[in-house]
Amino acid sequence: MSIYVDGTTRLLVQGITGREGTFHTGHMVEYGTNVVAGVTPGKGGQRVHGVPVYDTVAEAVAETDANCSLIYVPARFCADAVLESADAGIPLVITITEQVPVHDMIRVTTALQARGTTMIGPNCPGLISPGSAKVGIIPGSICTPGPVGLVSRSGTLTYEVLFALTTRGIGQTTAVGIGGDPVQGTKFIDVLAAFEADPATKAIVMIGEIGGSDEEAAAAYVAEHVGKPVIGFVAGQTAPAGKQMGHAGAIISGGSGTAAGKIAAFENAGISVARHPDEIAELVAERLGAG
Amino acid sequence: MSIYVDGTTRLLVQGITGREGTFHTGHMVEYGTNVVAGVTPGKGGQRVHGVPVYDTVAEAVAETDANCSLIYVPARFCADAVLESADAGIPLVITITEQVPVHDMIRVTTALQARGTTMIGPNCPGLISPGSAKVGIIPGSICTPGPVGLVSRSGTLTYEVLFALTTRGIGQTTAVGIGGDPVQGTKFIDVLAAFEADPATKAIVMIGEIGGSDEEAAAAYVAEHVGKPVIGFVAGQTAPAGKQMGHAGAIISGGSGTAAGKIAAFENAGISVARHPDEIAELVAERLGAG
Amino acid sequence: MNLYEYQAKQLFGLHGIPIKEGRVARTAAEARDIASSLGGPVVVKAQVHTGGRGKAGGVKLASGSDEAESIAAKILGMDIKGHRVGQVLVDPAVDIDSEFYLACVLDRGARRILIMASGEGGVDIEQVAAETPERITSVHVDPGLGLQSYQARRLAYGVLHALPDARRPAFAAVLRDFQHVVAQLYETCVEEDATLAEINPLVITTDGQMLALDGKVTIDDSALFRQQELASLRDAGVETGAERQAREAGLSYVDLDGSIGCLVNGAGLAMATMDVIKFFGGEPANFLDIGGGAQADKVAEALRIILADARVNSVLINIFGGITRGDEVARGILAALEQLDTDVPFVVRIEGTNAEEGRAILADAAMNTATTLAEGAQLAIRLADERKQGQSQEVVA
Amino acid sequence: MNLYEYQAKQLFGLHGIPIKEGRVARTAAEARDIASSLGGPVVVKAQVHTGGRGKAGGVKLASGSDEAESIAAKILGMDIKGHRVGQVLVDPAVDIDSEFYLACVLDRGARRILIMASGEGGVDIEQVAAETPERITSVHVDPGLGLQSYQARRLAYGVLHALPDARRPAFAAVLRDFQHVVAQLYETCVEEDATLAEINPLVITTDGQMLALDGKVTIDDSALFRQQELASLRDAGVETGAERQAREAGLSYVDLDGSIGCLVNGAGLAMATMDVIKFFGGEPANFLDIGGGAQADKVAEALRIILADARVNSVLINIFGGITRGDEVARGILAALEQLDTDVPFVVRIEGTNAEEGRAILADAAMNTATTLAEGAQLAIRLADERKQGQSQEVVA
Repeated sequence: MSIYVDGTTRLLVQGITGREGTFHTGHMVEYGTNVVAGVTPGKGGQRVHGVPVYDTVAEAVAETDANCSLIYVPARFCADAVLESADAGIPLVITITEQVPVHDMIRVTTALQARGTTMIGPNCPGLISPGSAKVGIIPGSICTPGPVGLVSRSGTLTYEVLFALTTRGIGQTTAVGIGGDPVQGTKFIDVLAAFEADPATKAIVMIGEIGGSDEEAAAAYVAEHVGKPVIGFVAGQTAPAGKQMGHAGAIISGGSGTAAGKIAAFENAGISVARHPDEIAELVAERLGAG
Repeated sequence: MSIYVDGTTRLLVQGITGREGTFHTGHMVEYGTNVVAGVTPGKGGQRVHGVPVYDTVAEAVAETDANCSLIYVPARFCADAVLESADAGIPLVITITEQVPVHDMIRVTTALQARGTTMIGPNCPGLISPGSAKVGIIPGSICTPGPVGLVSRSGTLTYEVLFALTTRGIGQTTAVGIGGDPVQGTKFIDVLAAFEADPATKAIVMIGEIGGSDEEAAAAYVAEHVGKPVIGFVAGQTAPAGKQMGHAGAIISGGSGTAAGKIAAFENAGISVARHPDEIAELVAERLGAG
Repeated sequence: MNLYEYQAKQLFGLHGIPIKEGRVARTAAEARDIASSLGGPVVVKAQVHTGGRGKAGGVKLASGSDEAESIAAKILGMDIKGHRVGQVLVDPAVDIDSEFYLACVLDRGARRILIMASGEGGVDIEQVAAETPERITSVHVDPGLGLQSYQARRLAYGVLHALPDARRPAFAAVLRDFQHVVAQLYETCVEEDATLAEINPLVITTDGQMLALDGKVTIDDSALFRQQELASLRDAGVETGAERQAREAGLSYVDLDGSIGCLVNGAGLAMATMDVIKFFGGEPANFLDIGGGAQADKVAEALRIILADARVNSVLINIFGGITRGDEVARGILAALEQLDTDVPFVVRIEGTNAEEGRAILADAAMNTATTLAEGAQLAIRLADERKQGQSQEVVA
Repeated sequence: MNLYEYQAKQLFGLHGIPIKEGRVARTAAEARDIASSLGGPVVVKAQVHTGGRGKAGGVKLASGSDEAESIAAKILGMDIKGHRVGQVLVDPAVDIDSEFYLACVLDRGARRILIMASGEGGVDIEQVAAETPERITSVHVDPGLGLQSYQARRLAYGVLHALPDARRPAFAAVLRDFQHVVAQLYETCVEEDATLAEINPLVITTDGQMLALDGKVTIDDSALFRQQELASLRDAGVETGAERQAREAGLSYVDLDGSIGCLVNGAGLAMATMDVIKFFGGEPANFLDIGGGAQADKVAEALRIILADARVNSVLINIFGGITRGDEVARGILAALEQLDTDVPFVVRIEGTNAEEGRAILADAAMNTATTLAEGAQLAIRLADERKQGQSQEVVA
């Protein structure tokens, strides 16, 4: 079992003919993901790794019944691409593109609410349900099927943790990167709810970072609604205030958004907090053993 | 029983201090409608027919728990007034104002969908559930409680028919004027569905007019979803093509929207069609007797 | 409010849609001057608010200014489907490679603007919709988001893929220009409060340019308060005198051919009143809706307009008060009768808000009254017939 | 990207928000000239990207140009919370009746712009929110609709009703002006791609005018591609040389005080790498995120920036490839090492996409490698310590 994507996922890749789109489509096809279509305006009729390319998402959906879209287009075209998929009736859109303007995402997330489309991202690594579908850029080689659900604001830190889990022999139901931007399509609590509802998921790893208050909201949600063991980590414990650490979202401002505050919220909610990433797998093993 | 408004309706009047707002508030209070608040910016603290006036809808709702709003503000402020009520959480907004720009109503109806607020109007006479609540300008004196539901695109033609029904001793559950504009918050089919679901309504009168294709859509709906007897009339059988007959919506253009087409659609759906307004009450009596 | 072709195209031009630089002429001499300043062959086009100009001989090619003058002389004053031609547009002639259709139109059912595009240009789009709907591509625009690039692309590729192979290269070469025109036409529609903004045909010229060759725009009358410049474009020429007078008084009035004047509040009731008159064998002289909440002066003005029509042999006043009040209407009737010396008989029916007060005010004026619409209509028909016969007898006597 | 007060207020002025006509000076003489051209008393205000200027002595009233010059001389060059004052704003002095707070701020949780207003102006709004939240009125703006009039009214009446009786008349008199400022501030926020647009204080002067007296604006860096004019306002002065160099190379870099240089892909992993170094007793010299999909030249530039910092005694390269590929990173490392002659030891850890290829490329370069982050961090700490000791010994020797 898994959340969001599995063997029934019929993936469409927007920006498939670009450098990254082509490269990662290859990896997804190789992993076994059912990539049914690609879209690049003006490149309709081409093929990339055997996947047919269309000029518009509407055509691609009409021809292939795609039910999930993955976005690699440049930042300035990103909002348009997300809305194109939503309007074509695609219920799940994964947005890898980074440096997307915040006001674009304000418009898009509001529009998606009315359309019932879920967006994950932007500025995220996508997600993977090991053994059945990889949608995005998380390396398949570091994952293996198993009982742990993982959700993270960070990309490469997620890989780090997946690698440690897999190395220890602990597999995953699904790993979801929600992205590090200030305005995200999907938040921690959405993914926590999905993991809580997924019978195959026996423990949940949540990787936060400094900035905003989503970790605090997630902690409150865990305390009230999540019965499964949750293991947490917060990156940026040593980050200075007022300096943006990479992500537009990762900044301690006005005394809020600190790692200390988030860690305290996690602990108050009964979440096991790792002191550094290498400890996460250890804590997962403990909680799984206990559970 | 009735639809949309009844004894639990707590009415707020936007534009209550204007000439029409004040006049009709008096009639509604006299009729027994529970008018709990009025709103006119800058006139907060005043009273109109004993009804307290507030500067904003948010304040009025906080103080009075109003659950229905009636709009008399001038056309250029109408969109803002509807959205103000919707944002304050009011689930039903009745818009009397006429000559509201079409593009304003395009924006507003889309926004209301996302907020779950129902708008009736604009350019409508409102509605009345005889004996319990009058919301708008339909004269209470011409109505009486009873088994007939009435829905109409026209204002005064509605009064004509209500008067005829009442004179004949046939009462009404609710009479709803949906307005004659091209873009309406509520359409025939919405009201037909509500009447079909209302156990007290035993027969339905539907008064259409030339222009658009809502009567045709309603006829298809009746054929498929309405079990109760429906009596119909279409105004404008003698209207020339290409000339706008009062309402912005009442125009035969490009050969579509004719009375003949609508009457045919009604007849095909099993709706009893009156040849002129005075026949309507007669047909209702027949169908009620038969039913 | 409908705009003339030349006004529609000026609007397109203001919004960045490519148009030809022609100008409008009211005389043949003006047409000559314009043709000569443009140079080369021109097209002289009748400016009227109706379709089918071409078939009626209202659009002609002229090789130069001499011919432009003689053609304009023929077209000016021409009657096209009841519309007198008062002005012609003189546009540079264009070599057309292919024709397309593009329009933003209010979709009442969807409550949104629908953008339709087709490779079948220069023909009646309703016919295309009926016969070959697969040749029309359309998108609805979310008013909160506005037109998105993907929607313009979808229209562009939709048109492209529906074209026969031979026509594809020419359109493929201007795919981006087409998307630009789509965006600018939608901008026109929203910013000018249009309920219709149509380019038909939108052409590709033989030298590969996109061009709006003919256009039709309908402006929402309710929005004219914020479109002052457009309001000033209203062309009084197509209205009858009575229609203009009524519009200026805030009345909704349409001239008809019968003998029974109608004064009614509400469009639906006004139409039903016409219907009933016809049903009982009479002929309405007009549609007249005094609107909601009309006060006495408006009612008086309405009566003046009706009585100015010599064909009117009786007047049926049908008022069912809601926002309109019976007493106000009654006062308006008395005010009008004080000023106008008329022997045209009146049938008055007032019900609803303040109806009793209204009837009381009229009680002394010794008017014919009716309680139902059917009764009122039949009475008005009889009175009109009697007056007509009386007049004939007078003439005979 | 944060704007200075004077830039923020210029932006407000462009969007129709009333501001004073002061100008910015980089020398005391310039301050004198501005004060003398303005006439009358002025306020000299340090322009720095930090709060608490007033307490730090960075804002002073001057009675005329002489005093403006002497005050500017004192303020220029002053250090306020680690920020050197390079410029002062010289504004005409204003007689203040009362102060208000108004801001448009990104509400990450709601995914919308939140507009907050309060009668408590000129103070820290977070303190007001904590202690007297009833004195703050706020509305969220639907991006599809934009700010509606009722929302501006709601803010206006919310502020009015929360004011003590004595302050109400002055605010009631400018209620419409306030609503206008709300609308224009929201316009500023959206059109300039701001995530914060704050006026604090927004004042009513003793002669009843509304005025934005101080302002703070943060522009979304991701939107600078469409805000070219704003991008040019970026003040290089507040960045260190390395930070500017990194930004220009498209790297995300923050200078820190430690001895271990970090080169990481991904913000989260970069922060975690810092955290781990600190956890094991080391001190990171920087935060450096090469971003997703970095190619060899970017990696090489990143190494150049790190090695230019003399405090760096070891470098920890931690790459977990996703969109970034291990082989590209490895090529970048080799390219940098070819150009730079350095004895700083490297610890390299590469996992994920094309990690094996990357490790193969580096195999010949005889580098320290690690398999886990903890192992890599501990090794980098040890190597840095050794090198530091070695250098000390060299110095001693």
